[in-house]
Amino acid sequence: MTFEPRIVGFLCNWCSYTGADLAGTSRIHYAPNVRIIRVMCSARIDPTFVLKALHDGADGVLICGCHPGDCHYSEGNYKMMRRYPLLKSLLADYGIEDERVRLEWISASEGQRFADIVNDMTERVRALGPSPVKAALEADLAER
Amino acid sequence: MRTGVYLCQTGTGDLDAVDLHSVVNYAGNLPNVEMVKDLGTMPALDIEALVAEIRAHDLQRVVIAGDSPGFFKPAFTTAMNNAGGDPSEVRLASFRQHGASFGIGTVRAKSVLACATFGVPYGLAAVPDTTATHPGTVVIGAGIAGIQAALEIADAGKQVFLVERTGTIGGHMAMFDKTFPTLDCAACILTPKMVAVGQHEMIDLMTYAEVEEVSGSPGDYIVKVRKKARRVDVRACVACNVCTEVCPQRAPSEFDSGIAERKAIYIPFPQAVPNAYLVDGPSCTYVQSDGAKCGVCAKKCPKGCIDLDQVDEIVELEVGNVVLALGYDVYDARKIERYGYGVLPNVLTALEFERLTNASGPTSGKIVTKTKRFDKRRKLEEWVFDAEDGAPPTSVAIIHCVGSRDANHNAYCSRVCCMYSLKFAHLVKEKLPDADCYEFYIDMRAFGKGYEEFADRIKAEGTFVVRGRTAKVTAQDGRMVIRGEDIVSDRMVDFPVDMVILAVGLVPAAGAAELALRLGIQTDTDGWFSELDYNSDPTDTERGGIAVAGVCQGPKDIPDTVAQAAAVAAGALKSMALGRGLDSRASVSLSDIEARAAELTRV
Amino acid sequence: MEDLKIGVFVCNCGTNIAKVIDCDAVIDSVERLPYVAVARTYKYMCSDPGQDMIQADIQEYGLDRVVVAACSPRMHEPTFRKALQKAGLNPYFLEMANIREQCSWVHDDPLAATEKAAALTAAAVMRVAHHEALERRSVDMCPNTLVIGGGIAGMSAALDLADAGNRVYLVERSDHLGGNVARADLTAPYLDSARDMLTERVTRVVRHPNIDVLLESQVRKVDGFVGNFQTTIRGKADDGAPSDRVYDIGSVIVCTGYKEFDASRITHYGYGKLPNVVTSFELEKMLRAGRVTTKDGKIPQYVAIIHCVGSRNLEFHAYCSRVCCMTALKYAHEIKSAVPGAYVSDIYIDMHAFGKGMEDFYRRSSEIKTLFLMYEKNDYPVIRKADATDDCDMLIEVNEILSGETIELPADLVVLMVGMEAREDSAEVAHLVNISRDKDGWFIESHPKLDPVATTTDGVYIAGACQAPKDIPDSVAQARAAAARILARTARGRIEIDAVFAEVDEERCSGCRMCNELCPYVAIEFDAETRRSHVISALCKACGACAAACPSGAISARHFTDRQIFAEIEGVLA
Amino acid sequence: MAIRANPKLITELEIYGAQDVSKCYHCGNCSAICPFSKEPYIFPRRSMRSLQMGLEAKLESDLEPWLCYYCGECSAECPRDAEPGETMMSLRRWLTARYDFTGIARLFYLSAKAEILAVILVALITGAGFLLYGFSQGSITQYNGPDAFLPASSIHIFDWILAAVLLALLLTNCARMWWFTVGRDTKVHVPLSAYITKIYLLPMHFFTQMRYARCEQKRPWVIHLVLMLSYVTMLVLIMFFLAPMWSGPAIDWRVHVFGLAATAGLLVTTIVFLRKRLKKTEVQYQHSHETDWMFLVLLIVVAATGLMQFTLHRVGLETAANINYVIHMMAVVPMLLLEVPFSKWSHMAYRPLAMYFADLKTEAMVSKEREAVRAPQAA
Repeated sequence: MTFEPRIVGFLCNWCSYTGADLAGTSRIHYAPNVRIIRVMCSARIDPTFVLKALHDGADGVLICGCHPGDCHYSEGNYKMMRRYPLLKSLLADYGIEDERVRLEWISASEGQRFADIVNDMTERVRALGPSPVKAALEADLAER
Repeated sequence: MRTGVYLCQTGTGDLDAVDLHSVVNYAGNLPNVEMVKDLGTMPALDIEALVAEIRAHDLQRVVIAGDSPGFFKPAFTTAMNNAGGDPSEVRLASFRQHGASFGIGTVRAKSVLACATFGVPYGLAAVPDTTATHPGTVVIGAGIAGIQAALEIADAGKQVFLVERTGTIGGHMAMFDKTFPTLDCAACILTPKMVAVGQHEMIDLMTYAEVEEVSGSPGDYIVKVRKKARRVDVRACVACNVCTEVCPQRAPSEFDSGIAERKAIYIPFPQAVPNAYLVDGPSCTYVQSDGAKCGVCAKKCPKGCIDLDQVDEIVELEVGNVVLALGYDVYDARKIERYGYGVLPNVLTALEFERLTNASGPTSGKIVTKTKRFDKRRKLEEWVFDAEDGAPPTSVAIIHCVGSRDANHNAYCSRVCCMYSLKFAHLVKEKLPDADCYEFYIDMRAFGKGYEEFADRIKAEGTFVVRGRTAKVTAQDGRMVIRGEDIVSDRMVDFPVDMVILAVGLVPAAGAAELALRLGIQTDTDGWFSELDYNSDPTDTERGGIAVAGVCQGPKDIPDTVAQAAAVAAGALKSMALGRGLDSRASVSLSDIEARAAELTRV
Repeated sequence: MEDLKIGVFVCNCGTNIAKVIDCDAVIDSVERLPYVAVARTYKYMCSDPGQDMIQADIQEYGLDRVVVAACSPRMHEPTFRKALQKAGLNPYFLEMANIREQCSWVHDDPLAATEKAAALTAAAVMRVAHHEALERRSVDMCPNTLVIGGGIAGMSAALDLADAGNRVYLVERSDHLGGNVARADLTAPYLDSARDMLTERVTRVVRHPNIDVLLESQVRKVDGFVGNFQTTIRGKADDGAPSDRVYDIGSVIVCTGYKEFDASRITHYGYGKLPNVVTSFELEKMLRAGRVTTKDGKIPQYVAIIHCVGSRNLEFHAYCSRVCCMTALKYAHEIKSAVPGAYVSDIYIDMHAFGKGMEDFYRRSSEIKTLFLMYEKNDYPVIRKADATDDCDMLIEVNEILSGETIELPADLVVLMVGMEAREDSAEVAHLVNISRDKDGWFIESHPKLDPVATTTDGVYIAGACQAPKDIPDSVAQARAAAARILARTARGRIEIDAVFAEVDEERCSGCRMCNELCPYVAIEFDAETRRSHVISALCKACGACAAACPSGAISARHFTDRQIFAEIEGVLA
Repeated sequence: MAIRANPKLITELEIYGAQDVSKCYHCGNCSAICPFSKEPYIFPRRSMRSLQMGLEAKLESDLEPWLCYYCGECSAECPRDAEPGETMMSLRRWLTARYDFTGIARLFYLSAKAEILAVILVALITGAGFLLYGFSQGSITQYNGPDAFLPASSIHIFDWILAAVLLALLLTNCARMWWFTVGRDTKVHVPLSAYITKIYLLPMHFFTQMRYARCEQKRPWVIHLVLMLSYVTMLVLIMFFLAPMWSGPAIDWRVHVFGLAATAGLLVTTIVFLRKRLKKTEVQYQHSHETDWMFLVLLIVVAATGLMQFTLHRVGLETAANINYVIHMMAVVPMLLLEVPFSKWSHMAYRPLAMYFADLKTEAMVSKEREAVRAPQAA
């Protein structure tokens, strides 16, 4: 059977989460692999959340916020934008593939876009296979 | 003070209700008035003659009375100065400014004139008494203006009845994709407000309802509202969509401004508030057949919240304040045959494009031209938008001032078209970078905060901004040819395009005129509601406790609308804070005004 | 953690959820989770029987946490929170799992959908275990308001507030009220009397028992937070010596207006050198005095009006000053009236006749034979002295767009329509009340469409031309809007503060002050003594940016704590 | 080089009928609607612009006013009611005055009185002259024969003299027109050869008025064409075919057919135009200048008396015929002497000329551009 990746999605309450709801109300179907966690603003997303998710067995992490300029808190998404490259470089050091963690801007009217992104990411992560973190941890356990 | 009164009219027709003759006679009997002279309409004023007259009567004050006397003031000020008098003693008695273009014309004109001769501002002398004011407020129309006004008042813990004609709140703004100049998405801004309204404990939301009648007096109005039969229990409905799936009847979707279809039972759009369905009588088989046919939705509804036999219901609301936020309709582009709207399939109105480019629209935001398709049900060929089959346009023309700034249509400027047209250009360029995009304009009215910068940005993005209005759109081998003059580069425009977007102007909402009549408030010559004073009181009206917000008072963009809607709340909250609000201006009698004016001159 | 009792309620939403998701399977999977005391499904949880069921179970099983797996929390969270409240439970002990919009409606494979629904529900269960009881608090709202600026906007706001019975301190730098409007004689587009309007306003303001007009005064300091500010105002006392006084206020409205552009900065116009080149305000003076003449007292035959002086260009200000076009047309009419037979020309870029009555006013201006010449942005007309042989004093060279010709226009008097500029003290004022300015120095509203009068500092509002160029009606509307905001709060007497906001654990705070800079609402204050930061909950909007950024993890965002989100992560991946 | 604006010109043009030009806000609608508006001759907007700013020299050298047939579309669709069509008409009147070196045209346009007086004066002189001459020659009761009141032969000589004078006046004005519009234009040089090779355009424009046919409504073109052709037919008949008729006893029936047809054409079209101007239902007939009336009145009188003339002497009322003829001449002479060179009628000559010049200039410009393109390649 094909590998079904597990992806954790952190969505800001005002644009992205509403956009995801719109995908639902518009009955736009997409891959069931993303599990959504709601935060008030993408600026709330602490890099440790991402690490935690990967540690606990997520194969990928999707971060969504309002489009630049749209932030409900005027510039929270810019804060995320600045934080993101640091996070990526950190992950790179851990040897985690670039495509496993992804930042996207989704507005409240972009239900379709949200669905497309979820599908696309699911495929990419599926192609990558299970997260190396998981394997590493298991190996680690085996040693003890 | 020895005062001379001159009557001068600009002849703008504002004064049909005023008996100038009796005004002249009245002026003659006012204290201190040495002379009264009617100079008629658009007099060519000879300043030297005026100087002589001022000297002859040794006038210390000159009052110019008329529909818009300001147009003659500088001549008199100069004359006064040349005659050695005090130029600041030239006073205006503007009948138009103070609402003499109304039933009470003559009396109003007299009182305005009286104040001017006393040298007292009319607004200071003609202050109506306060009346006990009921704490409730009814807001008519739930577009962004109505929503804002309702929230502002309700947040103060005051009861608001929000009456909306359609099945959902949100108005035109809910249909938009992006909003200029920040390009943030309309839904992101609006939906939180809509949800807030839907959940606000102080707002009694009445959608699919219309105001039948408003009776009573300032501070204590009885508003009769007809709750049209929605045929769906709003509270019970969970928007599960089963009814729509089974419904056999289709009709053009109002929310998608007709470029897509909806069922006879439908929800205007996914984020509608209330998030519940409604049955559109005219397109419903069951309703049209008086219950003989169909009715399948009612049978299939899992919560049994559909009652197809429901009838209209009349409710009476007792309120102290009435807020008018009727909004607008767009100009009917069919009236301008030269643009071929309704004949040429790919000539769109602004609202149609707004839906076409909207991510939640029928093509989920894909900009395509219409494709021909045979409708089996109706047995006819029709042009429809199809995200799959539709080809993206290689060139798009946007025509400004459609129905605006035109003596043959609407003479006024619709204020928002320039900017939303520029926004369209941006959206086209964003989604179809290779497509050519042309803007044909007369004046680029980018006046607001960040607008001019936005206009510059659009030009930088490669949109061809052509000064010169196109006069014709004609079909030519599958495409359309537009003809116009490119004034700046001294050329004739004569080339083919695939899509034409008409920047249609704004017109007063259907029924606004009747409502104004019923409420006893004035409208201007274009049909927009008249404010109490253009400058100092842009939100109140002649009638106490009745205020106007948003476009129904005159075309406005969203920021200006929101500001004005909030301003309306100030008036309402003021009256609630004291439990008393101002009476109608007409309630102040001429004699009272004379007395007050005289008194004010003493202190 | 003490022994919790969690109730899980899975909604079928008719068939909306049940059609795709096996709700019983979801129940089975969550029943095994710790603390779950009861788990049920029901057709419509949001319906009254559904809510009754929840309340009944809370009583029966003594539940202290509730999870509802149903539609989007954006739809029914308030509904279920009310239900908990009715059952005597803190409303924040609720967590919803969105298994409709984000599950049953978007997935067709029942197995996968059910698995996801179970995971989301589990996450909710594990999260809710860490929920804390939160109370909506409220702070006092002082009904007094400080209005900075005695122009038309400031006076309008003051009157609305005072009429409603609130005290207003109206602070004005100069020795009189009226601001820039006081310099005008008539207003566009109806040529109504500006003077009458102002007299009416000023009279009402100075006579109003609830308004303290503080002329020749300046705001020195504004401390505190929404509803509870103190302001120090330096004014001249009766003896003339300046004195500081402190006032308690609940809100501030900034209406500091604008200043006119200095025309001499544009060399092409020779303002200051050519005697008969005047600014719009200088012409206004002439009109008020009834003496429209050249410097040497002659009656001008040719009058030229140049638009967009300092506005809409690269060198000075990119923005449009919004009012000049109509004012220029007003002058065209006034000059034709004051000097019959004069030839008036308007040299413009675009005619911004956008508002009510304005297009008609433009038409009228053409009808009285005003000559309109159009020039390109940044391609300034050039004014030079005419030769002795010419029948005019000056000649204006314009690259006229509508004809494509370079035109030489005769003029005896040239009027420069100077644009609006942010006042030089705007930075000072912004710092004083803690609001931000855009690149042009205008104050920034909290949101151009959602909230054009509020600022990022709660309780501080802006109105009139200090936010961006505006004409009188728009300024008045904005001023009244600001007043409405304040009235809404004073009407309630207290300000409700959302229970969800950030908190600083002062034990762990290192006093690095990183959060102070980060907060867009300046809600985090640094206490110099304790060398710790703390959150002014009244100002916090709960975005959580600070919590994410705090290097020592001292800041926690209520209801979105690290612990809660970690639990949720564990849940979705369990 | 900058051009001096003259804000006063717009007031001067009011007398020529341009009342609303100041209302124009330059949206370009009129130019876009006009079927003739084509580079390099884009109008009416540009002409309105030059007029608003008082660019006299430019207006004087413009051919555009003559390229407009006043179909009225632009005025009907104008968003500001600025009457572009009427403005072009007024400019034609103004140009007619400009081309005319005598200043008579200007006088006529500026004062209706002057025109009427002049017409009456010339009419009276003509009448008096013919009567004196007639009585000196024969008896008023005699129409033909040796004792004829007005002998055909001498009348015919008079016709030729009149024609000569008329031609002289017209030609000088046309020459001035050429100088203003083509001759002194430094930007475009029209080679002599072009004048000759393209000469056929002149008669073509004159007789077919094919451009007019491109207007949206066709009727005005037809009526206009009929009037024009009838007029010319009459002229030709009188100048070249009347003589043999008088001399020879046998009357050539073809001449009569043409003559009657032309007269009918004149009468019908003139009446049509008169009705339009009175009814004012169509834009282009709403603003009539005094000269327009004079033009039509004279024309109808000439046509009517001409027809009467034809019948009277055939039914043998010779005295009446003679008197009628004098009246006929009293209309003909002022018409030819005053109206044709100095007033509305001159457009018969100016318009085809303008189109001929326009074509030549366009040609010249195109070839000049071609040169410009070729030049760098050569280099």
